[in-house]
Amino acid sequence: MSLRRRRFLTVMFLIFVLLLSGCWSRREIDDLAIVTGIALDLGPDNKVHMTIQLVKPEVLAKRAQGGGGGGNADKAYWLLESHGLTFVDAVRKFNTLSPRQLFLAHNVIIIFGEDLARRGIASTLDRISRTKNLRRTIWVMVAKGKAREVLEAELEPEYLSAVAIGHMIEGREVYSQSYGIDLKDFLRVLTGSSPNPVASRIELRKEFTNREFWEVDEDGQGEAGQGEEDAKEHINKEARTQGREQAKKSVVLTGAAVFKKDKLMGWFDPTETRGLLWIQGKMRRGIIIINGPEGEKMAFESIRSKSEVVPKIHQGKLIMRVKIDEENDFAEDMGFVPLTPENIPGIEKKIAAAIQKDIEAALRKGQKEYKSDIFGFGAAVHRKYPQQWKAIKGRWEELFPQLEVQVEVKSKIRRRGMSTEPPKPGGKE
Amino acid sequence: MEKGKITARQAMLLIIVAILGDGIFFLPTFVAAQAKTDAWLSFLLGSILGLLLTGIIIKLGLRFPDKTVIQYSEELAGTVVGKLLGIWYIAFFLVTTSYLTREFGEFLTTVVMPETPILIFMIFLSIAYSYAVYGGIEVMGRVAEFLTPIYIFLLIVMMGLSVKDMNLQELTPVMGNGIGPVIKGSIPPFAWTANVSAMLMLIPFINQPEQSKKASYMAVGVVGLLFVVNTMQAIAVLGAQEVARLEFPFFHLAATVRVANFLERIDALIMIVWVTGDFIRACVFYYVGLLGLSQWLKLKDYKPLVLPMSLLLVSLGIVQFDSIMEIHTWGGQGYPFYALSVEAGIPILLLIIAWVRGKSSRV
Amino acid sequence: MILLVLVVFFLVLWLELPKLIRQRWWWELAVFAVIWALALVVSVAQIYDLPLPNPTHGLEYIFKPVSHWFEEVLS
Amino acid sequence: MFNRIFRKVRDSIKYGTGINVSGGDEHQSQVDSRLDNNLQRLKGIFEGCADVVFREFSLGTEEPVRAALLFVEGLVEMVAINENIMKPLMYEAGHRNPAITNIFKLVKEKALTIGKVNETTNMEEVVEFILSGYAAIFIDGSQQVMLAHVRGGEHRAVEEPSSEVVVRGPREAFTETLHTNISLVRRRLKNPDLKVEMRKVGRRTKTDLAILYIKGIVNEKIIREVKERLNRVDVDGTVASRSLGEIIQDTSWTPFPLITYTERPDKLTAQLLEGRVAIMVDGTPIILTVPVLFMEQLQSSEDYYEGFFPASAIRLLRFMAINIALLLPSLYVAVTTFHQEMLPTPLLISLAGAREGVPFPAFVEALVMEITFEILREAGIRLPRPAGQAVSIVGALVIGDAAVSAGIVSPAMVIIVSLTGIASFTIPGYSFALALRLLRFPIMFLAATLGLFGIMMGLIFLLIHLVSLRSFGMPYMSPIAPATYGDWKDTFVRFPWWAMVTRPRLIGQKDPVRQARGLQPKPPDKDKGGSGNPGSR
Repeated sequence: MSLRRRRFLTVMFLIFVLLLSGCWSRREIDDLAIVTGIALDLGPDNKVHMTIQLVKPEVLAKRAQGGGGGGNADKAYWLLESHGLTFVDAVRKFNTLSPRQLFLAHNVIIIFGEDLARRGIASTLDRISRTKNLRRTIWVMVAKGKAREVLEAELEPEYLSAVAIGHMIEGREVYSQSYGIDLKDFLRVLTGSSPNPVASRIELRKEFTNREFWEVDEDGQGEAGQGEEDAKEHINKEARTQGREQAKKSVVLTGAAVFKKDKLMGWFDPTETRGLLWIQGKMRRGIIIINGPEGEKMAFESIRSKSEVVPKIHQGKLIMRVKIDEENDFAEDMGFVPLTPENIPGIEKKIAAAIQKDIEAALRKGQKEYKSDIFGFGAAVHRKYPQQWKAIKGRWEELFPQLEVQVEVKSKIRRRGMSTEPPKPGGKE
Repeated sequence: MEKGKITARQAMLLIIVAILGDGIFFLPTFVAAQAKTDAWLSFLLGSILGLLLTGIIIKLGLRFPDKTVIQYSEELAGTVVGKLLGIWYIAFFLVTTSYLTREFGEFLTTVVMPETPILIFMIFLSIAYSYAVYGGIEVMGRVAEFLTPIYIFLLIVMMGLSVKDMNLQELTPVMGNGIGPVIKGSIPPFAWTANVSAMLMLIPFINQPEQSKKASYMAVGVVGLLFVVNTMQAIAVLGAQEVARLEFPFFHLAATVRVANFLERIDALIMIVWVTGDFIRACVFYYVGLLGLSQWLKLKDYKPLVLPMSLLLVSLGIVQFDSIMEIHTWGGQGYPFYALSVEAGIPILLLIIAWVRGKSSRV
Repeated sequence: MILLVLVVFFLVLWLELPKLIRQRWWWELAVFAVIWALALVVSVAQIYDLPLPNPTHGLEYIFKPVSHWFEEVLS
Repeated sequence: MFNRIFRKVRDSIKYGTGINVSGGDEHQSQVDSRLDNNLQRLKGIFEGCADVVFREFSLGTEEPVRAALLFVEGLVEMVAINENIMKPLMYEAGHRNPAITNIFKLVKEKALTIGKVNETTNMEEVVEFILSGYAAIFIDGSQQVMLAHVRGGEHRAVEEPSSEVVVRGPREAFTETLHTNISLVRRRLKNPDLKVEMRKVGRRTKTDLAILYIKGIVNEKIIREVKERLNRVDVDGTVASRSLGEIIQDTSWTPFPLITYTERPDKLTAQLLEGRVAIMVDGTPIILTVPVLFMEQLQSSEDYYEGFFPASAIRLLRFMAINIALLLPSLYVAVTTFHQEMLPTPLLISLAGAREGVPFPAFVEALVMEITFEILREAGIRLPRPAGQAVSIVGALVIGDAAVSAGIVSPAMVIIVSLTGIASFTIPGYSFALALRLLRFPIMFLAATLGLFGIMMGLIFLLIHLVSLRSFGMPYMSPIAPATYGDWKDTFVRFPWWAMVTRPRLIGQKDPVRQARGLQPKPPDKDKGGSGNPGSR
């Protein structure tokens, strides 16, 4: 248009050229070492021992093209280990070990070793949350034993164990015997008024045996929970389908790791985990097995649940009321009892009782043994009675183990699947 | 000097982004640090105060629908006081532009490209707003008309995507610590919504000045709504303590989005929101400051000043702060009061004088 | 660095000066020159790490007490 | 600065004033009454012009009057010359009484069987008319010259449009002949309000030019602006409409077309009806229309020949296509070199695997491929049609495949580049598509250095540039910014025709309503029968 405009454009162009001569943050996609999993253990001298799983994209690309004959020769990942005084120190040290630049944004899981978790992880978490590229959607888990071993697990048909574990956590809701939490929620709980988070528990099975994978070593309950039995069955089935050559390392994702503040207190077994999930309202779907009217086993699948934690001050005493509303599908019947409107209320009561048992197991361990308010009772009090909370906040750790908890469970049976009655041999008379 | 005219709607869109621009990124941290779970109440209160201030600003502006505040402040308050008020007003807008330029770079170096020198971002932003301001108010109005809907749409999409991560119980207890923290926390949002005082300079360029009333109320209303919803969401998803702890809560809000294993990590899109928002905000502030300055000095045109002033602002932006910690401390504590002394103080003072002396250009 | 800065500054000069002179806007030219020189001084001082008065600190000096007073009133 | 140099250069070139007839003497430019003098002068003027025919003959038989016929071979219809001029003049005029004093009047009124005959006494005008295809008849003793309209000769017939193809819709395209073109429009607009103003442009070429508009709809400000700008044009000659367009458009400092060029009479008619002004240049089938808006570049005449749902969907598709054409390579470069976290993990891994061993950075890869693609496309256009297709298809396939298997580029890049190329073909406005193809490169450059931030900044600069553009006073980005929501009915989507009651606000503001309201189809009214729409306003 005018002379000025042209000059303006010329100047802009010149400035661009001057500015664009450098490309600061550039890195080519094939120069990246894509990290999919991080494992943190306690190393010697209280250092952080860090293991990362890195993807070999070329191997995966070859597999995708179908060539390469079998493709079992190369692993799709490699592991790197380093020590550092701090998390960042360890991360940066990888650059002395890897020809490619570490790229953390696609990380799926972060696994803490048991020893490190017991020592406390707050400082590590601080560094993680400062790191630009580490997402808050990564899953936080604690390994029973060494964390680095978990990354070595092989989970067919996935090539990357970390990604596979991520999928396992996402699929946990079908069975609901394990806990899953991402970094964002972990931090939210840790900074909230009941700063006692729970993380997933993961364990490496070095070899498959028919032996029970869950060792009831910690409280030695005589009566195994229903869920546990279930889990056993599940594993058996798995063993049958996967064939005999199950000598590979695989992992189990059950139970939960219970923290108090940022320190690991101990483990929840599947039953207790389910109890915790019921209380927190995070239960999605799970199998409940009861003894039916004729003594046979009946299985129900819980499909929907709602929980409410209501603190009440009754005659100057704080009482927690946990109310649970839950709906079931009839899943399986070992006997041949048809469900009728007459026997349903009785069965529903039995389901409620089974759930209550789960919850009580969780409360027993969490409240009495670990004395860790993972259930968020403190936060509930804070919400409902902010003024009183100020007074008892300091003493909460002493108050909590003595807290009276009332559990109310309401169960409903809604549907019965695709058939009306079990297939009784010989048919119905 | 400025022959262009904009519509009231364009002015509204300019003002909306001029407030939201960096506010939606920075403010939740400042506010949550004070009011914790009640941060959203603080935003509500701040926005209501902002609406009250809008009433005052519009009353004053419509008394002189064909003049800018720089022009009538002398008429109202006398030459000396008027000039002083004028420069106080102008300096605020120019200084804020300089802050913005710095902030813009800080965000991008922190979040997107840590290796790139901050100066690059600042220079790019300053070229962009210089170019737009050079084009005049009409160009800015049209840019806003084009970008603001996209901007708001993106904001809403990002908020919508993180709805499923919300834990509404994080929002309770409501006013657990009484109303004190809420009021304390409402100062920064009020200071931001008070940016509507840029209207004092824009009213004479709106083709139907009467409509500026509706436009300003709408702008502050929309902003208030978005502020409140955004803060509620940030707290519900991340927890109040985390919001107070995080450098850019809105960024993390978007970073937690996870839809069907496909739509993940949309945080780079946050950059689009940030860049458009800060760009328009800087445009408005720079334009108001520069036009004000040239009217204050009785220049014939503001355009010759565009480039040297942007050089000055960029270099000042570097000088003003040593670190992002300083920006945050100043932004959360000192700046809101400074802003309010200009944005609320000047219009209230002038309106009182106008009432007392019974002056208006509309006889 | 200093060279780059000078190039940018003189580019600005080259862009704006001819028009100002052609139109004989002397007062505008004066304002332009003052701002330009100020910017140059600040940038050059910045590059050579010379001590500069920080306007933010000035403002902080005024408004910090207000902030503290406010804090005390409401806590 | 450039301006100054240019001005100097321009002033240093002294133009000829075109046809030098008079030699500066005023009365010399008058036609002489003596035929010999006239012929001598004309022979001097047309010296070396072998295509100018001088035919001398006599009128009548008894007392012959000498006469001469001048025309340019090839520009005239020879049949008309032979049958309608020579024959009557040589035979019939002779049978009349030669004693009639005004032989000139006699010839004109009784002899010539030509529809359009002008008279003049000005020699310059005579020369001009001869050159534009008239036959000049000189009669000895008469100062007046008859100019018979016998224009004709060889030219291209009306054919199908080649650059703006539609599946359904009229198959006519403009030709090189101005009068044919005007008639193509006139046939569609049988209305005295369609005004056609003729003028000439070009000192040497004397190109005919027609300004078409519909009085009563067109915004007078625009028509005044067009005339003013055309008056300003002082060039040696204009061969193509584009060169004229570049002189009269608002600014040349933009890659975007500020004038539309069309070769479709139906499109032109529709544009005239919206209140636009058309400028036709003789000798080119491409017609200029002004003012033009950004969004119009995405509209094809096809949209109006399809139903409203498909047409709207296709329009939205094109909208996507321009984004792809402009941004896709830049986004690819930015995402793969700066924002890898944005990609889903499996995609990232497969992209990284595919790039394994590619020696160039993604930006260079993209640049090389894009430039190769542009070269192929250019070659495809320049070559004869059958060869051109072979070159573009085979070239793209072979080079793409070879480059991938040689490991020079990654397969993903080939996909990106071809997608970009194909997307840019969907844009109806050819000049607009060119602009986008051009702008792709600076944005790619920004993306390669600053990632998404660079793209954002590039787009913001582009936006500021676009909103500050004007086409004959109309904001280029209207109706988006400044927004006139009433006009959105024909912007992103195309509403059914009955809903488009008003013309585009800014252009056709003089007579905003274009059709009756309530034309939408209704079920037949049982009481009255028929839909009962008043046909007129």
